[in-house]
Amino acid sequence: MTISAQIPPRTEFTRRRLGDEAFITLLVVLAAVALFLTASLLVPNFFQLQNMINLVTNNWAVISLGVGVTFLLVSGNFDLSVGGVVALSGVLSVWFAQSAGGANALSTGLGMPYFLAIACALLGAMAIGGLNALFVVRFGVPSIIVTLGTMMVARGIAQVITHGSQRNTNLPEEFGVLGNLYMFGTSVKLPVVLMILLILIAVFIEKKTVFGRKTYWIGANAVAATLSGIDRAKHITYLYLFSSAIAGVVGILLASEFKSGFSNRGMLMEFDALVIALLGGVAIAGGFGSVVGMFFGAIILAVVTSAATGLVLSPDWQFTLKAIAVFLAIVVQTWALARRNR
Amino acid sequence: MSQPTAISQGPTDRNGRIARFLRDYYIYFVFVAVIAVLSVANLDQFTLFERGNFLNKYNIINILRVSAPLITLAGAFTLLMVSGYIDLSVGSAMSLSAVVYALLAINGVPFLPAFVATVAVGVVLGTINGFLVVRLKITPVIATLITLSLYKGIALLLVQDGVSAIKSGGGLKMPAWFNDYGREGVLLSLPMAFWVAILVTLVLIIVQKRTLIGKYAAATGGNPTAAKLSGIKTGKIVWVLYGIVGVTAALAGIARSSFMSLGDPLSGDGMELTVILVVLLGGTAFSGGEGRVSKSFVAALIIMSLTVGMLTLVPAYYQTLVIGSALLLAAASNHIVSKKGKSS
Amino acid sequence: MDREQQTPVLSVVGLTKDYPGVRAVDDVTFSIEAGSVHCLVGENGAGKSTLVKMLTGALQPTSGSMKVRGQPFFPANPQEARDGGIATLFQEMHVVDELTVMENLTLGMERSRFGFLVKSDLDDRVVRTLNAIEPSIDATARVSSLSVAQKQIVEIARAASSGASVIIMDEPTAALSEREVERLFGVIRRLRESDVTVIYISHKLDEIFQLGDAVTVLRDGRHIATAPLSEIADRSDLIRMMIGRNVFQTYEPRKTATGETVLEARSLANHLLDDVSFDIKRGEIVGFYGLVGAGKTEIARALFGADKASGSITFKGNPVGHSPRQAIEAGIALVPEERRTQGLFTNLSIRENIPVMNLRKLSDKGVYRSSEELAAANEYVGKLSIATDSIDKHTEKLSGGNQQKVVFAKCLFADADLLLLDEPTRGVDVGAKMEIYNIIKNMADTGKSVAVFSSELEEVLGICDRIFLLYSGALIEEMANGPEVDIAHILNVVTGGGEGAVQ
Amino acid sequence: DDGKRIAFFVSDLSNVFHQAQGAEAERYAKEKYGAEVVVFDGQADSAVMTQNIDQVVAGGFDGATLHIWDAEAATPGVNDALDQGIVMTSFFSPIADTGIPTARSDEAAVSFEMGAQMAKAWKEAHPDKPIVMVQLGWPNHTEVNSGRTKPFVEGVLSVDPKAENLGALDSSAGQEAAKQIIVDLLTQRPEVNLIYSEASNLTVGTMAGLSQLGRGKFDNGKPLTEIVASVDFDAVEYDQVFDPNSSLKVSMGLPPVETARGRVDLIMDVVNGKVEKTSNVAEEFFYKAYTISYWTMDKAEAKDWLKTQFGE
Ligand SMILES: Nc1ncnc2c1ncn2[C@@H]1O[C@H](COP(=O)(O)OP(=O)(O)OP(=O)(O)O)[C@@H](O)[C@H]1O
Ligand SMILES: Nc1ncnc2c1ncn2[C@@H]1O[C@H](COP(=O)(O)OP(=O)(O)OP(=O)(O)O)[C@@H](O)[C@H]1O
Ligand SMILES: [Mg+2]
Ligand SMILES: [Mg+2]
Repeated sequence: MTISAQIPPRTEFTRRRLGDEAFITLLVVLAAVALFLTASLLVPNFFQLQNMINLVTNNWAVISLGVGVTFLLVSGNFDLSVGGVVALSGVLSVWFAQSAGGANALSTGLGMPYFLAIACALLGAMAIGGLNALFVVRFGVPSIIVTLGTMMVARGIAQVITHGSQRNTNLPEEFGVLGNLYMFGTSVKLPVVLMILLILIAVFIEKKTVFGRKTYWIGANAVAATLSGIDRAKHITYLYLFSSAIAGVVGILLASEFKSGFSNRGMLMEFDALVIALLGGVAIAGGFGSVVGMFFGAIILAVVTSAATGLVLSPDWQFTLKAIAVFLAIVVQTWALARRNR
Repeated sequence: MSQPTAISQGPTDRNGRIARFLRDYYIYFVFVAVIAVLSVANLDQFTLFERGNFLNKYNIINILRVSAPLITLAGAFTLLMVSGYIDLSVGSAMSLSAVVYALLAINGVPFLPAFVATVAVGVVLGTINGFLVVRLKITPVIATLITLSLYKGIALLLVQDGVSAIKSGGGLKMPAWFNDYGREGVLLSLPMAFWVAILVTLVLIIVQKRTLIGKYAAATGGNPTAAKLSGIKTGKIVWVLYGIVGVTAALAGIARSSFMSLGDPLSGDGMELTVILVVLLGGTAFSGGEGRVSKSFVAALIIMSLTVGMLTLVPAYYQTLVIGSALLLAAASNHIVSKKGKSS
Repeated sequence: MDREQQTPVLSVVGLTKDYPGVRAVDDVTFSIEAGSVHCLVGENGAGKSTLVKMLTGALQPTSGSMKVRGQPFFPANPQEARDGGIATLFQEMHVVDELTVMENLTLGMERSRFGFLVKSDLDDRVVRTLNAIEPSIDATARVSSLSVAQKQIVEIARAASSGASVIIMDEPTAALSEREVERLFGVIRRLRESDVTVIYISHKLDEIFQLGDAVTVLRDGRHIATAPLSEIADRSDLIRMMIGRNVFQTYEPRKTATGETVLEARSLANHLLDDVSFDIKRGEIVGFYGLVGAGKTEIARALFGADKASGSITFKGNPVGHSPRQAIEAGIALVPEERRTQGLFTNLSIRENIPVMNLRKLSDKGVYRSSEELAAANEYVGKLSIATDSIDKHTEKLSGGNQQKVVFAKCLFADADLLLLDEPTRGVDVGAKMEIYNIIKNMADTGKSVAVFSSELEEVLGICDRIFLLYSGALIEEMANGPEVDIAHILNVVTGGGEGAVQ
Repeated sequence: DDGKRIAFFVSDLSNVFHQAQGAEAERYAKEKYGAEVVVFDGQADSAVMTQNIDQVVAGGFDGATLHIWDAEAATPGVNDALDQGIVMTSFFSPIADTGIPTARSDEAAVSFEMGAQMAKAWKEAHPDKPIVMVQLGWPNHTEVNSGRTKPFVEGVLSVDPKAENLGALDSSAGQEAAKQIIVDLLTQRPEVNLIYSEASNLTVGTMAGLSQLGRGKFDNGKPLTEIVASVDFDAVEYDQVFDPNSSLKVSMGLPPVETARGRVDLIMDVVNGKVEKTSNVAEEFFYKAYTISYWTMDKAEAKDWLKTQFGE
């Protein structure tokens, strides 16, 4: 028998290879670009700046929601309530702002000054976030059940307030301003600018702050995170409040843009937000993913819808095309990640 | 030799047993409570079993009849979720099956062959899901969102442009028998579709309790690595379960299609959410491992009773709020109770 | 034994397994005789678990071949391995919480007819085996209600009753205390008598000498030696083969510290604890010793604020015990019992694991400083000799012992004044154990306090200044450590025979 | 009499028209007949509509006025109800096989007229620019197709047979979808100039999309880039249709008050024996749909119409 006496030499590690997350994000970006170029070949007039801008401006709402949803997913929690919150805050802002003496129930509101009305509507939205946090953190109910429930509760309240329909009369002049404010003399509106700001802030939080890090740790292993001194309850509560606040603002802006509080607004948006996050490489089990990935996940879907519209395809084809595009994007991701980690 | 120390039978044991009892049977209490509330809700206007009140024959028949698709789906969906997987495409698979079944029927294929062929289509749809998830290793949520879109797209493509569903017209006529399966009372005034739903549920209860598939599904959902290292072919189990869900989606599609006398490519829209609602209400763990077919069955009855029962009681726009609140309350009480049961 | 030597029950030739960047098993050749207990030893990351996984079909070798009773053997999955007569108890916990004990015991081995489960003699056999090791476990109970050790026992019972002719056990006793270990040995010996071969992996060398017939030593993935244990002179001989140098294997108790009291626990009680009070002094190492379920983990968790307990806990004069966050801020850190579920972020890299308990040190007004994270990771990987090719390696892919070191590093990084170590060296090899003991001692020498919660008496006696003996959630006796401690007395106390026992 | 119980079906309560209809029916039935009206929401879902029919029997109703998208699906339920002696009538779609009386509104004529008016206006202003039209709505919906999409296209073609029709785009997801589609479509196909937005909530999205692209404007009654038509004229559309600088110029006025009363009256007429319960060829009663148009109706008249029909 041979016994070698040397101890393996220690090496200092400094170089960091491209992390899995950056890798996936890069892939998603490439997939989005490739899809855009393909569409440009197939659809007349597709390759133009305005069309690229549309991809973003058309989807500001769902991308904004995606930010909150992504953070929660990374922390290992779902938020399916955002679509409902969009409807709720929009309806509330209208109801609060409608003047008091209307001809019928749906044209009679509380007559609050506009800014008080939207502040209260935002509070209403965040109450749903608080409810999410309460059930998830305090009662330990799985987030998917909770947020499915609060989604229905939020939309349900909106439906009760609008009798299942909408409120759009008796509104003060300034109600339509925020959602229709053109910025810097371009065709870009305030909501889109806010979305871009939100993304920048989110990326900073995600990459550079302790708060962002904690989100990953909680998502990777909630028990270990708690035992490592991270206040999980507080963190998850912040995330839910954060997500519902975003959804609340989105709802208020949409209500302002369309000058109506519509109880079916944002229907299925929670799913769109989930899909773009997953498409952007966020792991459904938590602990992995990025806001930038989510953003480009949204772009992938937007390219498909936009191209289908340009071709005036019937909805039947739209569904099929969307399925194929998502399938390809996901297969490439899964395959590339597996190869890399083999 | 001294008594081993490990399991301490504390004074909390009795509380624990009560808690466990509550946990195991809570869904039945919820059911009874819902029925009771709905039955007394408009006693001021109608007496207990009178037409107009909840507990009248017609109402009960209606509820059970329209519950058939949901009941059919809930059991298989429960098993799939117990194994830690999910199928968001059930609604679309159901729509596609409804369209296929109606297409066959309207083109002169007799009942039995049309029925069998549609079920076969269901198997194929489920198998495709299984393939994406097991072979291509795509996250179940994504994989089945893809097929949700795909199956719906195909269902829409199978229906002519400018028409909403497969129905009589353009020289074709739905055969007279088409409506019987989903509507015509065969036993206790309830149609075949309902009895098939019951049969499916019973079979799945047995599958869950008495067969390898049932046990392996729980193992796969509870601890996939352990299951694999124990020599269980988890991929195969999952694949089979997706197949079963596909079959039930087809059965649900046939029931719905027959009930409505048409092949509507949107008839299953949103069904995935309803089924998830039901299965979660029944106490199935989203993360897998836990869940009972029988409880999902009761949960399906609860949801359908609520939706139908409320129709004449309150304006329709209260429905979402009531069901959402019910889900939250049920889930919270279930989890609080079951946690008590565990910590004892 | 000579006649059996012609057809070894199992042999491997040139077996190699590559992971990206690592050769975990490198050209290993040896064979195992039938009806023997064959031990597999080596440092953390030596490749033992990887070797086992290849034998059982959980992993496919990169190259090389295996033979069972002379027949080529290439299991594609654990089922095939079991059909070939090889059953395994894997290193990491593999029970299904949602199933009952009984269902777990038969998992994957059920008898069935047309897919329906049927009763069989297997059911009796598994229960008999379970009772032989730990009769208190109720076969109808849900596994989720069992403690870590009880789960481990369920797994052992399952492997032992599988009816296989070769049973592999990867660190079965890591979570067990003396008493269960003894019972387990009884079971293993009985298996050997009925001509079953047991491949036994453990870092507890005493067990190797107690139980083994032959031993194979691995180092850095390479085969160093295979020899009958009778040919191995003593522990140090074996250790030298394992790590290529000598380590001191006797533990010198330190002189007892006399600093001021830093932690005071008074009348802790909850559903597992019964009026527990004690003090911990500055610069002191205290040990908590007791059987499985005696309440060690529970005390550690209560001190750390992870579980609620009535009574009072003060640390340096301030009340603690409400939340882990509060504990960490006050200067207490915990190495939890179960590294994979409670300690590690397995999907994250080593570098991302280490800083989590001391974010203040790495941040500036909430902004995180990644460069210091890198420095910290490098420092601790070096300090604790964590065997890895990159600090960006996911901790999932580290060997068991190295994972434990990462958890340890995480806690050291917290710069705590009181370290609570729950089974700190579980799954750690002898060399690393020494390193960890040295770290513990150094910390105490610099005025920090350490509490060790361990089910290894050797460990407690080796490093602790004072020892608390626990039985059934109660603190029965406190004793100073020293050369004249009475081991028989200790064992008597922790099994419930102590005179001070109160109810 | 002792107060009848009437089930009043609407296809989708989230639509303002149906909302107003339901409210008026409740009020009117109580006032005129002392009857109780329960509104059933079809939730824009055929399956729900079909299930609801069976509740007419179970819910102890004396009569029902249905609004069902698929007549075939409704037939068995209607027959069951008739067997129980319940009065059944239908709205919008005849349930032919059952022979129950039907109240219909003549949407097709209005759609045709709107198409013709728009085409004429465009040709007048831009004789050199060929007409390119598109519809936003429910491309696969049988009734929408026959009452809105098809006649609209025919109306346009009746003026300019060379007009190009891009077809109908699916906007069933609502106003945000409509907006998105308009933005995408007009970026890639800026030449589109006649847009039929087949529901008022979609029109909100359509107009928002147009404004985002810097379009949607008229120059003092002259079309610049496109002309838009809508359905379900309401208070919000009133301002735009009669604004000489907005490109929304025509809308189909469905009169909720008139319709609600008509539907209730029809049921009561059957109850009181004035109309046959069933007849071999189902009896049809037409209710008027109005063409509210910048070109053919004056502002005061439109205001008046709104007042009588929405009670504002
Ligand atoms: N999935 C994996 N990917 C990459 N490397 C791995 C993987 N699993 C194990 N390794 C590496 O293979 C080597 C051998 O690991 P193995 O688990 O076999 O060690 P071991 O001898 O069982 O150690 P211990 O006593 O600590 O359990 C280690 O260097 C480890 O980092
Ligand atoms: N008899 C038991 N029944 C249920 N759970 C138990 C039991 N014993 C222990 N546990 C669980 O396991 C954990 C450890 O318990 P405890 O502190 O009593 O054990 P210990 O002395 O650390 O022994 P070991 O860790 O070796 O099991 C506790 O958190 C407890 O929830
Ligand atoms: Mg190992
Ligand atoms: Mg312990």
